[in-house]
Amino acid sequence: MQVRTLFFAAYRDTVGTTALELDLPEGATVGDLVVHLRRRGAPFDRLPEAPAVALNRTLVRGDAALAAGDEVAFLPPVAGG
Amino acid sequence: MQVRTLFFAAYRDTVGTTALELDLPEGATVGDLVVHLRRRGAPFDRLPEAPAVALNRTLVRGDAALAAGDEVAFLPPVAGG
Amino acid sequence: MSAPAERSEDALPRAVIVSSPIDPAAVLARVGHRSDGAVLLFLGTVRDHADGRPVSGMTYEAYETMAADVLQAIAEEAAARLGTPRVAVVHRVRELAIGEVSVAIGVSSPHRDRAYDASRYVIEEIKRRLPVWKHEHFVGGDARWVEGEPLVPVGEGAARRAGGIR
Amino acid sequence: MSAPAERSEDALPRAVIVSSPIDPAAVLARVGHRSDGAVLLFLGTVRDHADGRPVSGMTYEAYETMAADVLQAIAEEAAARLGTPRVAVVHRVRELAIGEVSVAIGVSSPHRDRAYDASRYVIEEIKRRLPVWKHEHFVGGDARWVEGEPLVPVGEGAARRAGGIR
Repeated sequence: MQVRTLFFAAYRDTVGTTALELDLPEGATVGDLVVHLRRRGAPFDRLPEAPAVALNRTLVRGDAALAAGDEVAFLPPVAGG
Repeated sequence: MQVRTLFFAAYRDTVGTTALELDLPEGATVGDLVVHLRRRGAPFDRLPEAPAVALNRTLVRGDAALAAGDEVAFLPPVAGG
Repeated sequence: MSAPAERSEDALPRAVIVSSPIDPAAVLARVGHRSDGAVLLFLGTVRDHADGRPVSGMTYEAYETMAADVLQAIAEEAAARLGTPRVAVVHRVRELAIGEVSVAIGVSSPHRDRAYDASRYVIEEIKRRLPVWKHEHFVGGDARWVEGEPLVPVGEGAARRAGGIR
Repeated sequence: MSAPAERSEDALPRAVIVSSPIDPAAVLARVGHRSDGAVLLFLGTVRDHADGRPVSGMTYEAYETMAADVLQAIAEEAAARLGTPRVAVVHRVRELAIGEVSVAIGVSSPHRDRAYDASRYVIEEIKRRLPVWKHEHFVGGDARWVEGEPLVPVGEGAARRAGGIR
């Protein structure tokens, strides 16, 4: 299944892209996606092992299940205000 | 010696005047002034025995000494803001 | 919003008692600075009710000469807590209508903790120390002096709390 | 100050992310009410220095769709604490110059305690939860991402704090 990953701020600088389409096996979780991505090697292996992730604009834990068409955003520590 | 007394808000309503010139003996204190005033009888005896008093625009205790020309203000509990 | 004033009137911290309407934007314009990250504006406004009864307006009476001194002292104490001189306070007296601004407090500082602390300090000290009294006009025609805080000379604390008229 | 908007845009509590300059007077105009005695406006502004170094400007990046949802949720939580719906929040993103307003928070309520509490709640939650990042431009040309707060899903607490890039 296809999911769309987004990278913001320092994470975008790290991976060198704002968005990436990924193909993952059915039943994959957010945690699986992170492992999958980091296994691609540089520069993705420079993302943290347990980054903050939003699934369809809501923060989730690593065990959250993915579905086709989901939007998965990697969020560095925030500094609004 | 002459001193000028001022009455504000509820105290003005009580005594029926905004200001009063008083003649006091040399060496009189703020406490003496209050006693002197209350001894005049109604309506002055309806002022509290120990009201908040400002001497020349500074809050003082009853033992503060008076001098000719002083301004002595009787201040009800305040409610600014 | 406010016309350019002479130097002494621009100097901060600055506190004034006025009888004309307060312009919140002018108070805001007095504070803020390139080195500040936090600006806070507090407005006290006249409410349309008190103790469950409808209110039609409020008259603020002040011992104006003393109130000006006390308000300036409060602004200076707040500036010391704040760590910047950027404190501007305006308190209005005389007749006020419902919704009108009775007091405006502007502060700014590099960090927000101190801005909130200083703003709160000013309003609490105003309520505790400013020689101002509120005459509340109820719909229907009667009026009363709003119950207040007994003034206490510096250093006396709560032990000697002057009583109201009994 | 703001043009009349359709009903849904006037409804409070109201939080928006914008890229154009914030008008503090318009935010102030959205709050305040006949039954309120306290109005509070907080402004966050871009400072000209950080860690002792001169700063020339700031770029705010946001995950805009999520940030709009989170900011509205924060405004609604603040309104619940406040006891009135009168909470208006505007956060600006993209390029900001020194002294410009990055966030404006307006609240009003019958009593000041809750106004201060709600105002503070909004800014603290923004710093903790809003998916926004600041790129600080130093005088001289270099820039850095301002160190932030790790986001934590609701109910996880501090135990699982996502680390930054190591």
